[in-house]
Amino acid sequence: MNFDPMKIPWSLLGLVIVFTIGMFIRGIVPKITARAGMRIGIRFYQPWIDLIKHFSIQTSITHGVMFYLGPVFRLTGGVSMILFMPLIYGSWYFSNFAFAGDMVLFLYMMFFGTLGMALGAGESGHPYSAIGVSRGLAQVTVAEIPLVLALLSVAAQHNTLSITEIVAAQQGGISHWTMVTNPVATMAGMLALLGSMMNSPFNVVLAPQEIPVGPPTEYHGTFLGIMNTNRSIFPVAKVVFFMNIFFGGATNWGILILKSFIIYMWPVFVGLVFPRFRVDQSIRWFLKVPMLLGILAVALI
Amino acid sequence: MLKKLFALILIGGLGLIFFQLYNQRSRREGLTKTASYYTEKGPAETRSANIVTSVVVTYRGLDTLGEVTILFAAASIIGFFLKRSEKGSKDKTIRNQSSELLQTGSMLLVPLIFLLGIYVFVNGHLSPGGGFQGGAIIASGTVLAFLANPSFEGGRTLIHILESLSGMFYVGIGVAGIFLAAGFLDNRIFPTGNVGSFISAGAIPVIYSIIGLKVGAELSAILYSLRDTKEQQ
Amino acid sequence: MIHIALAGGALLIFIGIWGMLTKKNIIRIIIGFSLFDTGLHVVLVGLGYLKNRTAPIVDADLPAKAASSQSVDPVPQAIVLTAIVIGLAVTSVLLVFALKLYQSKNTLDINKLRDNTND
Amino acid sequence: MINPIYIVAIGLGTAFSLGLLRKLGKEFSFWVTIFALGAMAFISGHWLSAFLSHQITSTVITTAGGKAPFVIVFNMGMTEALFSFMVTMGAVFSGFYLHDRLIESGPSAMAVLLAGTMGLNGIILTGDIFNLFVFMEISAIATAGLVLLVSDFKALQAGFKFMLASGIISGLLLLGIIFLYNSTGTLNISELHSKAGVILKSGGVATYLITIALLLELKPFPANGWGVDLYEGAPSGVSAFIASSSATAAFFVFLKVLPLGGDISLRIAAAAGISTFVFSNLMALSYKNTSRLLGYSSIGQLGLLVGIAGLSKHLGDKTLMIILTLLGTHYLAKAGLFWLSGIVKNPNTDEWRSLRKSPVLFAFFGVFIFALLGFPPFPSFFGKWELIMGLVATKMYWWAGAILLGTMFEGIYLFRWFSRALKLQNNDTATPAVTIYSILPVVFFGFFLFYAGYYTSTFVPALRVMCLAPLLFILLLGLLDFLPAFLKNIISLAGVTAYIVYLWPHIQGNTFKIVFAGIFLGGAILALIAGFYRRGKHMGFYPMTMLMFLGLGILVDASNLLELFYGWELMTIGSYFLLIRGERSLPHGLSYLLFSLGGSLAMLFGFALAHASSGSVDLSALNHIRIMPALAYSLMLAGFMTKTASLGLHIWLPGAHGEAVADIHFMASAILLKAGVFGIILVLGGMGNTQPYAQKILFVLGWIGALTALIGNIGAAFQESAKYLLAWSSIGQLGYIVFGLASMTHLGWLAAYGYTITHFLYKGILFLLIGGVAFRVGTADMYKMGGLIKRMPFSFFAVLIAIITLAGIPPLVGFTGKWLVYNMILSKHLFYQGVVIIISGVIAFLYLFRLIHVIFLGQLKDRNRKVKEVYVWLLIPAYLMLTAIFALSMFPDMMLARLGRMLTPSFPEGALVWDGFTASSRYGTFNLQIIMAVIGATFAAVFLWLVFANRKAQKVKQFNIFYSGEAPSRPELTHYGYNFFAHYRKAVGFMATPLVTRFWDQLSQGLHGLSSYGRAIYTGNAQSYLYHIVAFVVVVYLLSAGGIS
Repeated sequence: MNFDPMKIPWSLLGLVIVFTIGMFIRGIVPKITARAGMRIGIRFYQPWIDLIKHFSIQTSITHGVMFYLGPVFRLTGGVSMILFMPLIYGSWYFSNFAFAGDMVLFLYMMFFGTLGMALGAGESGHPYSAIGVSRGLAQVTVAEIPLVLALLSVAAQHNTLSITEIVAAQQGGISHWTMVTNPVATMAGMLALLGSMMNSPFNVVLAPQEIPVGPPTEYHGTFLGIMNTNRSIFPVAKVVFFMNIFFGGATNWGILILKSFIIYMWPVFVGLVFPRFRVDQSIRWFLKVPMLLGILAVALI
Repeated sequence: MLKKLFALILIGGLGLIFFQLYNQRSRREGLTKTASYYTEKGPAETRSANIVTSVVVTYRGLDTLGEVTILFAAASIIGFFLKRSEKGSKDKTIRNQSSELLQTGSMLLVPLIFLLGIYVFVNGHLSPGGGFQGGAIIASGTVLAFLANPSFEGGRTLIHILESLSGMFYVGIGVAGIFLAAGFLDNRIFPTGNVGSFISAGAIPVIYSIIGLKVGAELSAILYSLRDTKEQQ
Repeated sequence: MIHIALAGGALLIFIGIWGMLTKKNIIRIIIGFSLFDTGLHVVLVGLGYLKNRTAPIVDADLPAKAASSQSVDPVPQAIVLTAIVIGLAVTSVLLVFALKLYQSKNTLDINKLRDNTND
Repeated sequence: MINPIYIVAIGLGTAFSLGLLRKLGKEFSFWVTIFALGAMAFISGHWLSAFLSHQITSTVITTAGGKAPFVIVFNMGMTEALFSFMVTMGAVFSGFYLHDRLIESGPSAMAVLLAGTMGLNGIILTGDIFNLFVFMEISAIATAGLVLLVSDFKALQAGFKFMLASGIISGLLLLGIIFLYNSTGTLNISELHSKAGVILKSGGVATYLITIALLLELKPFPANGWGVDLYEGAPSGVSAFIASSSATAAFFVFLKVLPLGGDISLRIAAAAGISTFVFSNLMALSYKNTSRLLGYSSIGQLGLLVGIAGLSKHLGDKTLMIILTLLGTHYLAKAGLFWLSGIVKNPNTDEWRSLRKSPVLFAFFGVFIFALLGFPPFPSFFGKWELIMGLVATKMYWWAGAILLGTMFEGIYLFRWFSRALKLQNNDTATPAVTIYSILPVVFFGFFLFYAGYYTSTFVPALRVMCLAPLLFILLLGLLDFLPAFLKNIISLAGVTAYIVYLWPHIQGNTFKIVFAGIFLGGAILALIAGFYRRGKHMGFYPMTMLMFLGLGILVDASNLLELFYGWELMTIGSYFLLIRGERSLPHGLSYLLFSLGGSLAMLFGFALAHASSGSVDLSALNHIRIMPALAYSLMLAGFMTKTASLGLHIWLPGAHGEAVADIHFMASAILLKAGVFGIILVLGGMGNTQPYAQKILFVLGWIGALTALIGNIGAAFQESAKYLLAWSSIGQLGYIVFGLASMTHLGWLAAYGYTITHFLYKGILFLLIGGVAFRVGTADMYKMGGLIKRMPFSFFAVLIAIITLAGIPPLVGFTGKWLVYNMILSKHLFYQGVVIIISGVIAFLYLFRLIHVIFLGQLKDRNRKVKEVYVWLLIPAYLMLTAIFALSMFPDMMLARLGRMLTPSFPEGALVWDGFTASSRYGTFNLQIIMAVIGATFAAVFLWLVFANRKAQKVKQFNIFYSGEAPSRPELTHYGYNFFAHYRKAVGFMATPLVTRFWDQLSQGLHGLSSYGRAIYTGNAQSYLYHIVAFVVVVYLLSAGGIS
């Protein structure tokens, strides 16, 4: 398949929709968690307000080129992930640039933003940034194990790495979904998802409630605005990816919103129930049940 | 004790080897091919009445040259070894002089012993005996001289000159064989004469005399070196 | 005759080796070597002996023509002559070594005459 | 022709006359002695040259004018002439060397030397077995005499033991001789040879006694305590004489008499010889006294030769060549080493560091050591090669294995000695005092080793002359070593360029060779460009660098296994001397050398099996080996994997590379390791994947690759030193390559090749620049750096790109490697290994981020505020490689499609299909250009937006950060860098436990324990040694009694 310039506007439209979904979810989720904690919580449009605020603050500080580029890398990573993702199955308009790559591209694209972000944060010179990165990297190395095993299992099951083709193979009812045809892989994958969604018990990387730790420590104003934009895109991209791999994909925007919302809520709910792990604890945890499930998933192919 | 037991076992093992050796030996009635050649052709070729001498000096002359060399090497080693390690102590050991009678008597005997030695080696091609036997007799004369007079110093230089000269002559005669006769140490560089006469067998008596002198000189040199060793208290 | 010579030679060899392997005093060890050597010489000569034959010297009793049929083997005799001298030289060098060893360590015990400075 | 009897006549005549010349002074006597020895050497030399030019044939020279069997004869043939020449030349030079001692001891000592040399010549020339005995006694007594040139107790007791032992031995010999005469009726050796039937009937035991006595003269294990003590106790010049001349003669006579005993003697010789070789070298492990080491080594070498003589039936007409090369090398090298030990004086191995103060002598020290161990270009290399080839071809596997094991033992102590001397501090030692007398023999023998190597190689048809030409160039560089570094750099560049020009027509059209030639020689050019940053002279660097690169060049150019091995060994030597240049690289350099040696011995055995099954040494011999293929391929793989530092064989790498400086690190990691990949590709290409054994090997290999990647990357994450980090990272990266190759699929090999190329590029950048940074900062410890992006922006950018490529993050070319691995895993269902590989890739992020963050980001330290950008000479090659990365990222098909075309003939299935820039496999697709366009456009858009929104942003000071109201004032407090992954270590640190290191340590301790245990034999007690001798005679007799008629 070759590049068609008409893809560009449609892809951008898809991006905007995804972004909107992301902003929406990010408004709803704190509300739900607050309610679960017997609090009132924020307004669901609070993320929009924050975003406008961040972008309207004129920052006049930079720590250097890499610091400057960090958020750029971050957002580029998130946006590219959407652009390489077939959002709506069967739709030419919203299949984006999926033909340029496959599952492997997606997996490695995830690191593009992470690495750039980490580097940018690094240049700020703040030790907490570096500590956060170090924790995040350590955690991701093990969270990837069940994920990779699960994905290999699914790819072997469908004999393809192409996301589009995996979705195609799941059409025709729930009984064709990977969730049903390969439940062990799905379980392993979903457990792996917990590790990358920055929710408790695996959110020591950012440690959101205490002193600001993690890559964004030194970022503010427009920089933070860009990163916040990414926060509405990147998780959705991941969720959509899981939806495509395990839950039959989506044939229209409604299904997409529904499925991605449900998948998004899974780590949120887990986070509500379980307290936070230290990094070494979470590493050990991933090396137990999730990894065994992953191995089982591969073994059953 | 264990060591001795092991030694016994080992000797037993050697005994086994020797026994096999003994069993395997060929029980010949006549001479070997080589020996037959020596006994048949030896007297004719070398004109030496003593076949053993012809073998020792001519056919297997290189052995003999080697053997002289060994003696020479031993004497040299003992010489430089003892001399060098004694270097530190210049003081001469004072030895008790023996009685006048003994000294005089020995002075009488020593030349006679030397004469006997010379007789033995010049007749080596005719009778049992030869250079080594003669040389050994000469050296026994030196022993007597030392025993009778521990500070005996006579002939030291002569010994060294003899040692060198006789060796060089030996080699020289051997080389002469290449030019004048059929090969190294060939005895036919001189007229060979008749078997049994005193002047016969070509170079054999000459070589045997040289050997006699050489052996006598070497052994005496060893005796000198040993005599010069300082006593340890 | 030959058996006696060979057996005697072998016995001397064994005694010599016994001395070399068991005696502590190096002078005795050298004597052992000397015995060993002598035993060899006896065996050498004994092996060349042939029954009812005479020394290989041509004279009135042994005409040159009869030499090969009536004399003993001259080769071992020639060899033993050389061997004896060699043995003498070796023994003399050994004795000088013994002398020097004694002078440097004041003992003749072979167990004490070794170099313990090996690392 | 001059009658060889004059050798005897001159020797003896001069010896006898020295007594008369006493008056003329000792110096005069000395020169007369040397002159006489020279004349003796001239006689045999002149026979030798006549034989070599085929003017004459072997001659028998009779004495006493009689007929041949009845008088003593001298035989003069080619071998006799050669051995006699060697013996006498050894005496000439040892005599020359012993000048001071001979003068001290006087003419008698000189006469002893002359007599001894004459005796050795007689041993070689004589054709009479009793005469042989006489000559042996002469040389024995002379040897005992020469030992006494020094008069310390050590020499005394050594000489005494020697006399006693040789007394017993010659007694047994005499007994054997007389009984053999009794049964055969002759003493003439040629005649004896023709009487095999008689001997068989009635001379078996007698022959046994003769054989065993001559064997005992060669000091077989364990009846050799007296021999070792002799080597140790004798003055070094005399030891040299014993090791070279006496041993040569003794071996020759053994060779001459051995056939008398028939098969059983051959078997005894083989068993006794080889076990002597193995055990002497094992025993030597626990000693530090150099004379003793050399003694064990000499005994071992002679044992090897005896063993070869015993195996001569299997080696056929190659026997002589093998024996001559090994003996010749031993002769030259051992004499040289003993002479050197006399110069160094202190017998402790560590004290040889003082020798470094005379670099020429030290260079020869190295030459001798490497020659002894059979490295090219020395003769023993060819001998060792033919030996193992011959043994394996005749199914003598155990013998071959034992010989290789013994060589390994020998390598351990010789290399330990050498490398300690090379690296230990020597400020406190005095410069060794040398005189013309001590230095000339060493230099002469050292140069002659090279010549002998060249001469031998002219007899080896498999070795083309182009394998030798580079050595001349290196020699030239060695001679020009006094020039400043930049001139030598230019010369080296010219040399590499010339070699490329030569090589190009040979490899044109062969993608496989072009890839590796590009890495090796292109890498050489880059490394040499980087080399311009060096100031001063940099002695010794360039010859060794070129040795490595040209060795690598020969490796690529190799048309057969011998050339391959030749290049491999040259490269090993060169690289060792590069790696050892680091400050604390002593133990690591040593372990590199030992692993390399072990690896090349394993390879040698593998090659021999290949040769045995195909009958040729062509590279095609590697295809489908039929004889013990599993063993053959495993050994070859193990050999090559010592260079790729695969798991189990990797422990040398971190230290060796971690201590190297920038451009050496680049050569060692980015280039050198690929030599192993080259070899593995050859082997796997030959092995194929159809046979059951091949599948087993590939399975294991795949796991080794995967676990290597894992352990390497985890290891890298925990390093504090940037260089060690990169070194561990190399281990991991090579693991990917091994894994890819082990899959034996199109995609796997494509990935492996891709990794080989890209690893060269990105690791090249990292090694050069990180090395350069470490050089500027003065430390490789990352936590001492920080914030260097401000000082070194160009380095930062290049490192950043390299890291992105390494991590496999799109859109750069590294991604293709990851993508290929995924596809390969799916196609072969290698899920478990695959996950390990993939996760290793993720773990790579840990150390990559740490590397760039802790060095370039974070807080700039006060002491680094003034550091300059990395040398421009390091940046130039780095940016060249950076350009290559970008080019490959834009046009990955340039690399991958071409490689694919190369692989299709061998792996037709599952090839990557290219449609424009879209590559697709059975499972997926990628189009790196579209990916790059999308990412690039997004990046540009976001960036422009940010620039617009942030147009007023200004740079702020370093400490202008949010820090809980505190104002941090010291960068050390706010730079998070030390123990960066503490939590990770807590969780998975157990995987970084150095189990493999422990394994090798234990093995080494075990070996040394065994060796010390064996020391119980060597009590130093003369009487015990007599026991051993007698016991040896009895036990060997009993063991072989059935065979002795």
